[in-house]
Amino acid sequence: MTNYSNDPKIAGKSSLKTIREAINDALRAEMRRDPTVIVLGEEVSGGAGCPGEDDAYGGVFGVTKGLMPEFGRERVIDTPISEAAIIGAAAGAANNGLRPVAELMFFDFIGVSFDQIFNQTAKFRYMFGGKSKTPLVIRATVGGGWRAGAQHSSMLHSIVTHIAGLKVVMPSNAYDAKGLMVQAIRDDDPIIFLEHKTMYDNTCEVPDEQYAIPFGEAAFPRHGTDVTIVAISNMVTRAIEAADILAKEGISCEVIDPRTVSPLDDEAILESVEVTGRLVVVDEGNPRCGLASDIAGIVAEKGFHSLIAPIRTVTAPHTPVPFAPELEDAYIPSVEKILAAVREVIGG
Amino acid sequence: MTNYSNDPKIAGKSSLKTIREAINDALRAEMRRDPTVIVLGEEVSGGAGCPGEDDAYGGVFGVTKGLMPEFGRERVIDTPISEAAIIGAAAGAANNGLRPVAELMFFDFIGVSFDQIFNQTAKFRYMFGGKSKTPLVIRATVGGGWRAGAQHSSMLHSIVTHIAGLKVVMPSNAYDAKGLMVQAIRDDDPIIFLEHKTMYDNTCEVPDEQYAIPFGEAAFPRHGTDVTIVAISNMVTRAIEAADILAKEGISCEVIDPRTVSPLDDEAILESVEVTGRLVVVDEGNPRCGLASDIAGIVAEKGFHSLIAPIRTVTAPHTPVPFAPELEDAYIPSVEKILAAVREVIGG
Amino acid sequence: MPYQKDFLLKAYRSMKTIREFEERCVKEFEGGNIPGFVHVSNGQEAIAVAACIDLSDKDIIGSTHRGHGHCIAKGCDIGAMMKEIMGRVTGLCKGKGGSMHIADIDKGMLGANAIVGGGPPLVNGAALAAKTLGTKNIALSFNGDGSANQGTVMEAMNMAVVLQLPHVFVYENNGYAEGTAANYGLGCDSLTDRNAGFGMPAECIDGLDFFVTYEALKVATQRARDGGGPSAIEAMCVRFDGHFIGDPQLYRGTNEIKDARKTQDCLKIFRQRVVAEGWLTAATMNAIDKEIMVEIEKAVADALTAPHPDPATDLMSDVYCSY
Amino acid sequence: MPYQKDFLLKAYRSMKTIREFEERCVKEFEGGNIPGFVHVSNGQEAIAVAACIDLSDKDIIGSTHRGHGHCIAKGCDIGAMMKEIMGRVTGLCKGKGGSMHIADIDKGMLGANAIVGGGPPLVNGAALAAKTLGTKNIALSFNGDGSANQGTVMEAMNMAVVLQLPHVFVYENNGYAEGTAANYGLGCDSLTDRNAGFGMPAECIDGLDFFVTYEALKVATQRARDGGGPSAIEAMCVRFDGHFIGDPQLYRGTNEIKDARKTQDCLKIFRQRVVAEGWLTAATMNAIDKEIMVEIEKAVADALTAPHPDPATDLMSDVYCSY
Ligand SMILES: Cc1ncc(C[n+]2csc(CCOP(=O)(O)OP(=O)(O)O)c2C)c(N)n1
Ligand SMILES: Cc1ncc(C[n+]2csc(CCOP(=O)(O)OP(=O)(O)O)c2C)c(N)n1
Ligand SMILES: [Mg+2]
Ligand SMILES: [Mg+2]
Repeated sequence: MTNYSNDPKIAGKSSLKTIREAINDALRAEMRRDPTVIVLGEEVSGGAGCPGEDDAYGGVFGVTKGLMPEFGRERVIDTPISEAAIIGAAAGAANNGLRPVAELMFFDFIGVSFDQIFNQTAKFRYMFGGKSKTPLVIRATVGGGWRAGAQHSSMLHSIVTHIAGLKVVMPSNAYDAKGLMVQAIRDDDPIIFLEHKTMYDNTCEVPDEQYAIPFGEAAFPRHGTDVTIVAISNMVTRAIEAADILAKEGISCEVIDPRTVSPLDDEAILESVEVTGRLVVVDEGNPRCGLASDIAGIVAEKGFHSLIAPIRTVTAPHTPVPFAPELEDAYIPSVEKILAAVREVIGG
Repeated sequence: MTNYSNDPKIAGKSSLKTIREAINDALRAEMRRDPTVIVLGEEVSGGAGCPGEDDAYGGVFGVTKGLMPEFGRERVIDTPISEAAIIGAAAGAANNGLRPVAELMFFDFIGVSFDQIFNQTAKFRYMFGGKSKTPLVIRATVGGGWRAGAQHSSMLHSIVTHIAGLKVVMPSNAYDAKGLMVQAIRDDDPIIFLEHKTMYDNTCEVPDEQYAIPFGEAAFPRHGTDVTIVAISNMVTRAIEAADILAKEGISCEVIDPRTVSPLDDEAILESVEVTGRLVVVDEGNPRCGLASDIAGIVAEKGFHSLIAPIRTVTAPHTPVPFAPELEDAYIPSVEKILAAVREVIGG
Repeated sequence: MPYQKDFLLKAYRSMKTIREFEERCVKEFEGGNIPGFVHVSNGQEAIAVAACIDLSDKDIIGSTHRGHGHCIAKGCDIGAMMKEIMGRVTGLCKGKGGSMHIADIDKGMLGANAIVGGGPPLVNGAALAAKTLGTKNIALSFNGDGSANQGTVMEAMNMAVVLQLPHVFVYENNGYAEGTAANYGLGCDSLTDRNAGFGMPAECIDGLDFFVTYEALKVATQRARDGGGPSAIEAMCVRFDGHFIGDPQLYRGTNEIKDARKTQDCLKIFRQRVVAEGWLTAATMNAIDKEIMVEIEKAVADALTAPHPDPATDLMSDVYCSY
Repeated sequence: MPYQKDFLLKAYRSMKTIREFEERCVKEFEGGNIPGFVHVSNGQEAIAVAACIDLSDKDIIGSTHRGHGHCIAKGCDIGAMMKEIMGRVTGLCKGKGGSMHIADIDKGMLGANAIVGGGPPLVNGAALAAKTLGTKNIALSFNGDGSANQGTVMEAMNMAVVLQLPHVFVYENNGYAEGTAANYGLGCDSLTDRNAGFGMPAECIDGLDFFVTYEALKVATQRARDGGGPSAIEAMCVRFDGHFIGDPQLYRGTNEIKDARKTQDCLKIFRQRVVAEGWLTAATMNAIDKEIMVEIEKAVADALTAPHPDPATDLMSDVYCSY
């Protein structure tokens, strides 16, 4: 559990909040501020049509809890299990005056809704010659660690990063989660907002006020001069842990958390590599055509002359996510693997 | 229009064939050989239920023409417009004794069928602990050049390359197309077989007999020592053209056509870079988390010490595919851009 | 006279404009002036016009790959349309969309859609926005007999009922999906019965008869506007041309198209009716025909000389509002 | 006696095994011995067993996230199942699948499916293989009231009709999809009417009554086997537990579950009927109960001591046949 926030600029009142609470905060305050913000998805409230309590779930991870009681079912909309129709409804509404926040529950469900995401939502503006905007946030949980198996544990951020027209946001801590969600809702482009399911209870100091963190600006949870470690989402915590261990051995790591992978703050990465000459990229996603090799490729192209050692990527293997705990733990990049990669690039 | 085939080993009778004919050949002969091979998709025959001629299309690009008259509607199955159901039917049948070749018509339609591809087909074997096999070929056209706009011109091979459990095949000429299709049908894993829509009429010598080209073995349409150019699908033709121009200037390019991008023959690439020290990767796909940066990343990691210049990737920009011919032509990597990239790495 | 003269003139003009626009597209395509895949909608004009004639620019339609007619019926400028279809920078979408992705948000035209079944989920969204914002606007999607079998369309129907969205689902049943018969692709005997099963009022009508179609649409549209939720209308019609321009259409019956053009032409049926009823004269309509020919001639001439996009500025723009 | 004694014993044993297996899963989950998300099916045993009892190993079923009952009904070994659910290498899927992806191809069990609506398209494929190969085998998919709204399911229904596939669609309507009422998610008044709209025989039956369910399934299965194409059966039933183990179920009515366990328990209903009819004695069934408890005890004990997978060998294997 990380307690770190990256470069937080906290003024005024703040309190220790979980990522779950931070996102809920952001949603609630934006919904209060702007009546065109709506939330829709399966169980975002829960209990629709049921004999028992309303707002029974507030999202299966509880992130949207309490929104329905405050804003009503007209703005917090439980839907049938029809992900394509959910995304379509959100995108069509976004083109017509609303700012929907649609939930996909598990990002693994892009499979049944991918056309609406990549062929419709992402391409509207371009196909229409710039004459439309689609201010839409698609929230979803990603990642392993819950022993949820192959169809509920994927990352898949690399797939949406590939798609022009989408922005992809992956917070690593509560402070960023709030600020990035505020920006996502206010942003005029379609946003994929990915929450790692193992991180919801992670806490840090989060300001009470609303604040927006601009996209495409990396955070530097650790500064260092020997090796640059780029890590994303839940991997940031592990990268920090590795960096702190290495610091004791006299190896100075710069940990970069891009926070948004599209747009990507490649300048921050390139500048850091200029100093360190060494790059390790850590990502829970699969390796082929993934974010880690994407960043490696960018640096091999634009930062080649800074490099003094091979780039190392630390990713999941080229396999689906296994169910058994031992296998899943071996699947997800560990602190040990990050340590080994750093030592390798230091050595080599 | 390329007339090249890469390392063809032609013994016995052969004739000049288009890629369309070569794939048709492969399908027909495999269907004759093996009664469990079936073809299904929209308009794979055409004319179902209509008053006029049967086999009216034979696929919208005519690739499956003539199969229905020979094998009947029981084995060449026209379907409703339900891509998820098409892939599902093929995958379920593959698990139960058939070897289906399913057509997606345009690979852009993975959007409406992606779950069946990546969560079902690709993961069966792993989730079931190795106790199943899914010998399935998904054929689809990819790429621009037809002025078909944003929703009918994408490449998207990088997305399926990201998915563990799939193999991704992208022939660049008729000789390879036939041999790779034969292998695809005989292979016990699910195959994504991507045909670039501008290449169907490209011809080369193709043997009459059936032959299988193993996956994961790159071809070398040009041998050289100064720069390694890795190109895929339709880009191979352009890379060869560039290489031939550069040869006249005294720049010796090795052109590598991986033919299958998953599995990828990274050894071939690494060995070549060991000699040349320079790498240019050419791909019509989008740049972020795409095949070009994937290959760049692999070489930056495993072949770093061979490199004497920055890697250069030549890809489409981070935009959807535009409709207007001028824009589309500028979108697709050109021979000029390949030339410029090679000159850059030679210079720098 | 049950219809205002202006209304009849507008209906006729709109239908005839579609007809001539489409026929001209075929010519220009064959002449090499239009790139890409083009699907024309001649023969189906009555449905497009009947569906859109009463809609405002704030009412939203979602279209299909066969979208020209819907655009024209919704009031898009045919000059800007022709430029778009020819890929010019002054086209409706700066030449980036083309025939299969033509759109005009200002006119409430949310886009053709090259993905079969891509539209209805989006049109639900437009309807949801109208409902949430309380605007009383409605939304309408065009669908085909073929697209009816796409899961996205069926999901959209169910969701429209669940959320009681002001969404009219129009199914243009022209008997074909590319070269596949509608009654092959549709497993059911009646698409309308299947639609009704989703829990919305559903009707099957003669889409060649403008007036029948208009009356059915009027009821469905009003229901949506009054908060009565979605409806489905299946309008039977005929596709006069190939699936795409250049389609050899081997799958059609001998003389099928020739006969249809004679006896199943919605424009002829309209003219016969209004003349027989004494609502409009042939001369009036002939005069409109002439005007339309001039307009289309001008649209084509303008488009042919319109500037092309410039890759340096136009390729990379319009992907994001900001990035 | 309209049923053979062996048949009745088999039915009872199978249902009771499911009940006890599921109740034990809850306990083991709560005891920390089962990782992940687990969805149990107690309360719905009659449907699983009625659907599968006459099927051979060559007949294929496709299941859902709530798949344990279907596995047991189809003849999967409960020892190997418990090992799988506990993530052991000797489990049905070497511990790689888990509860949500449990499968047993040898038994014709094509897998649970953690994607709602993921199964029916695949089951069409199994049916297509049977049809193409002329095996006379059939295929059967389990669906929920919630999954009925997934586009993939509706596409699969239409395609099954078009290709006349031997596929029986079973809808277990337990009134809920997670915490959403079935009659909220389904816009229509009757799922069965909607299913019928697809052009297949459709029926709604009391899924708490094993015999009613069995007779309906028998007709549908025979129809499929005889080349008569697909059918849809909606079986009304009750979910005794939460959506997943640990679900606080705030959305359910006061005493709803308690009452259901009393008056809507398919096992009790079965026992009452067979005793009343004089087909089986309580003593016989009580004896079976004891045997089952022993078997389950053994399954759990074996699973708890079964070996774990080894990342060194098991993480990277089974992705491809060859790569
Ligand atoms: C998802 C998807 N599948 C297939 C196609 C190819 N395609 C384009 S139009 C069409 C037929 C559509 O038939 P219908 O809905 O009846 O419309 P019509 O062409 O008759 O207007 C097909 C199969 C596509 N564009 N998108
Ligand atoms: C595509 C997809 N969407 C959503 C979910 C989350 N989910 C799992 S089960 C379920 C409810 C399914 O309801 P129903 O079909 O009635 O089956 P039941 O749980 O009642 O057995 C949902 C929404 C999922 N697993 N997959
Ligand atoms: Mg049609
Ligand atoms: Mg249910």
